[in-house]
Amino acid sequence: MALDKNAPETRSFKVVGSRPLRPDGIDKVTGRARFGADMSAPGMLIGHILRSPHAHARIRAIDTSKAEALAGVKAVVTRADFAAAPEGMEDVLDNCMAGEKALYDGHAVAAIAATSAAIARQAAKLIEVDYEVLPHVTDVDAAMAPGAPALHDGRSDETVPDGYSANVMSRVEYGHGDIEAGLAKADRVLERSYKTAATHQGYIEPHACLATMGPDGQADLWCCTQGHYMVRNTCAALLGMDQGQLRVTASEIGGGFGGKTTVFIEPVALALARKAGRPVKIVMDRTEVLRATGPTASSSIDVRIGMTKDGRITAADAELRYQGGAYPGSPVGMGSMSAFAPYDLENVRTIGYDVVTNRPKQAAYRAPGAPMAAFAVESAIDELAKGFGLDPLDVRLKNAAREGTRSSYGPTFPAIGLEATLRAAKDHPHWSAPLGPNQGRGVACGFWFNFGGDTCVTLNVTPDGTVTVTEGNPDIGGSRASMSMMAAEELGIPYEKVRTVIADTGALGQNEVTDGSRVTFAVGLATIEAARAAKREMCARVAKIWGIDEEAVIWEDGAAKPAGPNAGDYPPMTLAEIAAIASNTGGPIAGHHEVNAEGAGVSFATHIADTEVDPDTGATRIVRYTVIQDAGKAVHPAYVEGQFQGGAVQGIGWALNEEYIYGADGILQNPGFLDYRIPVASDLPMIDTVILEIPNPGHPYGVRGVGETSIVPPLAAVANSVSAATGVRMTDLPMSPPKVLAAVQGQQEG
Amino acid sequence: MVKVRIWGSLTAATDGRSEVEVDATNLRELLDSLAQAYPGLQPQLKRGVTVAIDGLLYNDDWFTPISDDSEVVLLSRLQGG
Amino acid sequence: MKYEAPSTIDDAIALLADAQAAASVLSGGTDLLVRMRADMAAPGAIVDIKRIPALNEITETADGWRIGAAVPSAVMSEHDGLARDWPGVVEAAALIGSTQVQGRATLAGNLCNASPAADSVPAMVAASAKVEIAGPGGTRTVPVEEIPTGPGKTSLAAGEFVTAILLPKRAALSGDAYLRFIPRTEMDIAVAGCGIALSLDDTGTCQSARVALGAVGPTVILAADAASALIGTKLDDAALEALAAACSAAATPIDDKRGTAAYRKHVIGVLAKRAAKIAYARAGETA
Amino acid sequence: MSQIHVTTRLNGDETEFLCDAQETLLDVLRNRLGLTGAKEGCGTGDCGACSVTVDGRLVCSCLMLGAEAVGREIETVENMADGETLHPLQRKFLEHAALQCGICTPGILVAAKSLLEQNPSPTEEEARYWLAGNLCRCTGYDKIIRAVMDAAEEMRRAS
Repeated sequence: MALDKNAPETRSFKVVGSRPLRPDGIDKVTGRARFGADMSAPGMLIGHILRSPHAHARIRAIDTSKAEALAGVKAVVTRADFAAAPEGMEDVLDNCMAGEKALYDGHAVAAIAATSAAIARQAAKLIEVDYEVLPHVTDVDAAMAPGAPALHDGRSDETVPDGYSANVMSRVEYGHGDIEAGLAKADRVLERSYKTAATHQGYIEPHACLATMGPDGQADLWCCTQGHYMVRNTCAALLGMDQGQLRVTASEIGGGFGGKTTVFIEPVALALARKAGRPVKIVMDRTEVLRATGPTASSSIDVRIGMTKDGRITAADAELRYQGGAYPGSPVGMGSMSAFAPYDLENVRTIGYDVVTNRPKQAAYRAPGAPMAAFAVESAIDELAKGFGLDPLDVRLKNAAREGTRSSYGPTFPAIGLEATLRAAKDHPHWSAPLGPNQGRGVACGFWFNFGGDTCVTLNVTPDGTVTVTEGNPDIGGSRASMSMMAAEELGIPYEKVRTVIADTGALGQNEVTDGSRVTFAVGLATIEAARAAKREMCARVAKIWGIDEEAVIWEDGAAKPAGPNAGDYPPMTLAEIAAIASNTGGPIAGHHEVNAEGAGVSFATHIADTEVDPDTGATRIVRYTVIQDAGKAVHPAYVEGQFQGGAVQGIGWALNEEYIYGADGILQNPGFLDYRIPVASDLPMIDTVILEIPNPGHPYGVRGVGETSIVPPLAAVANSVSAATGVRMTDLPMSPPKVLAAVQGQQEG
Repeated sequence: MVKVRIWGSLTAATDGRSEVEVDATNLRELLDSLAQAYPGLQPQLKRGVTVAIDGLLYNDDWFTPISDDSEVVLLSRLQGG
Repeated sequence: MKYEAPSTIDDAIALLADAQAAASVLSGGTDLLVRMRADMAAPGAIVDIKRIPALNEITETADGWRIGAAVPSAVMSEHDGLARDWPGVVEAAALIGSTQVQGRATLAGNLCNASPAADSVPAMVAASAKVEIAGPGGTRTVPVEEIPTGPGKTSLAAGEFVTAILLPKRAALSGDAYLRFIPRTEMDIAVAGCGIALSLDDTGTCQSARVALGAVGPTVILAADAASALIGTKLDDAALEALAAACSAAATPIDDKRGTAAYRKHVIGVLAKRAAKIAYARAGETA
Repeated sequence: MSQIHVTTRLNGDETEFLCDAQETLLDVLRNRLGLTGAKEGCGTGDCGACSVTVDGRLVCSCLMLGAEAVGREIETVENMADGETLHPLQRKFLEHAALQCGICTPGILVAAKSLLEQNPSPTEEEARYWLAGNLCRCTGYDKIIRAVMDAAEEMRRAS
C-alpha cells in the first residue's frame, strides 16, 4: 500500500490521545464477559488429553480399547485420526498429537471425549501406551554437542556447518564491518557468556475451546486465541477440511503475549467432535499449560565488545544459541537481528543457532528472541561503561542509533526514538534520586521491530447515525477502544457513537493474528481507511443531493460541507442526517478496507531499575522502576502505559524468579503457579512511565506498536541494578536468591 | 538494478558477497530475480523472508514498488508475540 | 467418593475408623483438594470436620490456649488475645498461602499435611504446642513435633484425627517469633523457616529457648544446640553467630527446585538470628 | 454415584443444586449454576481468579467443595454491582484502565471488595499484600493498586 505521508506530527487530535472508557469494560468488571472456558453447548462432551510422562520416547503402540469400552466415553483419538499434514504444517500437527515419538514431558499422545470430565480422566488411565524410552536432552549447549541424543535426524538445513549435533537446525549471521579490526582499536575488549532460562508467557487463562462438527463437514469452533483466522486455516489443514467450512469465533482472551498464536487443543477437539458427532469442549489445566504449550526459548550467549576509554564501541560480536523445544523455530533469528539494534556500529556481527531439545515447542513471547539478546548485550555494555568510570547513559548516547544509522541487522533507520528515550532518562528525577544501603541502579535499552500484516475492517453506518466497526483481531488489552477512537477521530463524531466488534471468521477476510504489536498500527490503519471510504461515499451522496460535483464536498467535524466555489451554499449535513436518508440516496452506507499492512515503525525504550539486595539471603527487591518508550502516537495513553508496565513486570519476573526447571529425568519440576513464580502484587512498586511520541511515517496518525518493546530492557536493567547493588556481575538468569547469594559470597571469598 | 543486502549466512549462496544486484521494480520481481540468479537462496526464500525497503519492513506484498535507489535488505522472517 | 459432615467428634471417629471407607479429614482443604486434583490422593470418603462446633473455637483455658482444628488462620489473626500471647505462631499461620488460603487453612491441616516446609509447624514446636487427638481409643495429647514422621506421613493411627492445637500460657518475659525465606514476597513455599521461643530473667538474660527449623530436613528439627547458644546470653553478636552456626549444623536439607542444600544451610542461620532478635524484643515487652 | 443435594444462599438468593462429592464450588458455580464470572486459572489456589466470599470470608472457590456450601452465604462477582449501578471498585477499575485482558478482574474485584470491608483505609503495601494471591499478568499491578486506593478513598468520603 502507499504510505500516508501527510505529516502526522502536525495534526491535532480530538479523540485520539484521550482516555475514554473501554467498550467491553462493563462486561469485564461484572463477570459477564465470555472467555474461552465460559461457553457450553447442548449435548456437550468433555475432552481430555493423555500426555507423555517421558521426555523422549518412541511410541510403539497405543491400545485404546479399554478406554473406548468405558461407559460414557464417546470417542478416543490418536495421531491415526488425523490426515497427513500439508507441507510446512507437519510440526504443528505432531506437536498437537505425537506421531512416532513423544518428544517432551507432556506431549499429547491420545485424547478422549466423554460425558463428564471425571469419566474422561478415568478413561485416560485406561489407555495403554507402549513406550520405548529414549535418551533425552534439555539444555541448549548439551543439545548442540556432537553425540547428544538427537530428536530428529536429517532436518538440519543447509546453513549448519559440520561439527554440530543433529539438534542444530539452522544458523544465521548478521552484521557488517570487520570485527577483529574493530576490536584491535578498543582500549578494552570484554568477553562474557550469559544464560537465560526458558520462561512462560504466564497468561492467567488456560487454553480452552468448544468444537462442533456435523456429518456434512461443517464445523464451528469457539476458542481463546490471538488469531481465529490462523486457527481456522491451521485446523482446516490438519483435519483436511475446506477453510470455508470451519467458522471460528474468538472468545474474550485472558492473556496471550504470543502464547496463543498457534494451536494446541483446537484440532484435537475438532477431531473428537467429528468422531463423536457431538460438541466437545477441552479446557487445559495449569499443569498442561506449563508442560505442553509454548514457553519461550532458553538461551546461551557469548558476547565480545570492544570499547575505547571514552566509551565508543569499536566492534560488537555475539553468538546466540537458543533452544526452542522439540521442533525447529526458536526466535534466534530475531534475537540475532535485535541484539545490537540500538547502536550505531561500524563493526558488528551476530551468529545465531536454532537448536531443538526435549522440551515443549516454543511459542512466541512478547518481542520473541529479543529480551535474552538484550540481556547479554546491555549487561556487557554496562560492565564496560562502569569499568571506564563512564555514565552508562552517556555511553549509550554516544553509540546510539539514530535516523540514517545503518542498523546492525542491515536496513538504515528512518526517524527513531532511541536517543529521545535516553535523554528523557537522563532528565528523569529517577536517574538522579539518591539510593539507600544495599541498593543499586541499572539502566538498559531495548528494541523491537513491530509488524503489520493482513487486515480487514468493515465500518457500517446505521440508520440512526451510529457506527459499527467490525474487525478480526481479538481484543487482548483494550484495542476495541483504540479502534473506536480512531474511527471517531476520522469521522468527526463522538467516541460513544462508535462500537467496535470482533467478527468471526465468516464475517471478514483473512486477518493476521494479534501479534507483533500490530493491532493498533495495522487494524488502526485499516479502520482509518474504512472510515475514509465511508466519508467518500457520504460526500458522494450529499453531492447528489446538492447537485454539485463530488469534489466540491468535503468532510469536516462530522459533517459534509460544500467547499470551493460552493462554500457556504448549503448547510452542512451531519453523518446522522446522511445516514437517516441513506435508503433514498443509494442504500446503506459502509466503508471497508482490506490490506496487507506494511510500514510498521520500529520502537525503542530505555528502562531504569533500582533494586535492593539482601546481602545475607540474596533476595532482590525492586525498589523503583521507570519505563521510557517511544509510542509513535499514543492512541489511548492509559492502555499504552499499561503495555509499558505489563511488559516491564514480565521482564522483571524473567530476571528474578521465573524459570522452567527440568530434572535429570527430563521432567518439568515446576508445572504450576506455586513454583513457576510470576511476580505478585507485593513484589513490586508502582511502575513509572514516560510516553514519547516520535511519529511513525508509515501510519496516518504516527502510531507505532507499543506492546513488545517493553519486555526487552528489564532483564538487563534489573541485572545491571543488582550488579550495582552487590558489586558482582550477574550473568545467569533468573537471579534467584541462591544464585545471587553464591555470587556475593564468592566475591567476598575471592 | 537494485542493490540487495543479504545476511551473512546466505553469502554461501552468493559467492561470499553480502550485497548483490538484481533487476526488480517490485517485491515479487526482487524475490524471483534473487531465486533465479542465486539458486542456493531458494531454500531460504521458500522458508520465508522479510524485506526491509528504505527502512520499513515488508513480508509478502508482491507489488510493493522498489526503485533502483531503494535500500533493500533481506532479513529472517519476523514473527511477533 | 463420599462426603460426610459429622456434627460430633464421635461421629467423625466412626467415619474415619471405617477402614473400608479410606476416609480423609477435610479441614481447610487447601492441601487435600490440591492433592486430589493432582491424583496424589484419592480418598474413598471425605470427613469434613468444620460442622463440629467445638472445633471452630479459640478458647483461653487454665493452661493456655485451645485452637480448634477447624479454625482458619484468618480467624487466628483476628483474635487479639491469641495474637498478643503467641505472635510468632499467629504470624506463621498468617504466612500460609494467600489471603484466600488464610480464610480456610488451619494449623491442624498444616501439621497433618506433614510437609517439611509447613510454616506453622516450627512456630508451634518452638512454642511447645501440643495437639489433642481424638480416636477410637479415646483422646490423647502429644507434642506437635511427634506428629509428622516424614514427608506426607504422620504418627496418627487409623481413625484418629487432630481436634485441637494447645498452646501453653505465655510466661512473663517470654516471646516467640517465626521467619521464613521465600523467593517472592508472598505465595511461595518456605525455602527455610525458623521458629524461636525464649524467656528471659529480669536482667534480660535468656533463661530458656526452643529453636525449631523448617524445610531443612524431612521433618521439623528441634535444634537443642541452637537453643543452648542463646541460653545464658543477652543475644549479643557472638551468641547470635553461635545460634546461626548451630542451626546450619543441625540442618539436613536437600537440593530441590526451591533452593540448594548449601543455600538452605546458610539461610536457616540468617533467619534464626533475625527471629531470635524479634523474640527477644517481644520477651522484653512483657516485662 | 449418588449426588449430594445442597441448599445454600448464593448472591442473596436461596439456591439448590446437586453435585458430586469431589466437585469444587468453582465447578458448581460455573458448570451447574451458570455463573462463569469466577475463573479457573490454576485450580490449586495459586492465582485467585476464582475468588468468592463464603460467609463474608474471601476464599478460592477451587479449594472448596460444592458440598461444603450447605447453609453458607456465597457472594460472587456477579453480585457486586447493584442493578445498573457499578460498585465503586468496578467503576474505578474502568476509569484507571486497571484491566487489560480482564481474566483476573473478577477475582481481583471480589478480593479488593473484601479488603475494603475489612480495612477501609489500606496503605498501598497492605493492598499489595492482600492482593498477592491474585495474579495478573497484563498490568504489572500498577493501575490495579491505583484503582483500589482511589475506590477506597471515594468510599470513605461517601460513608
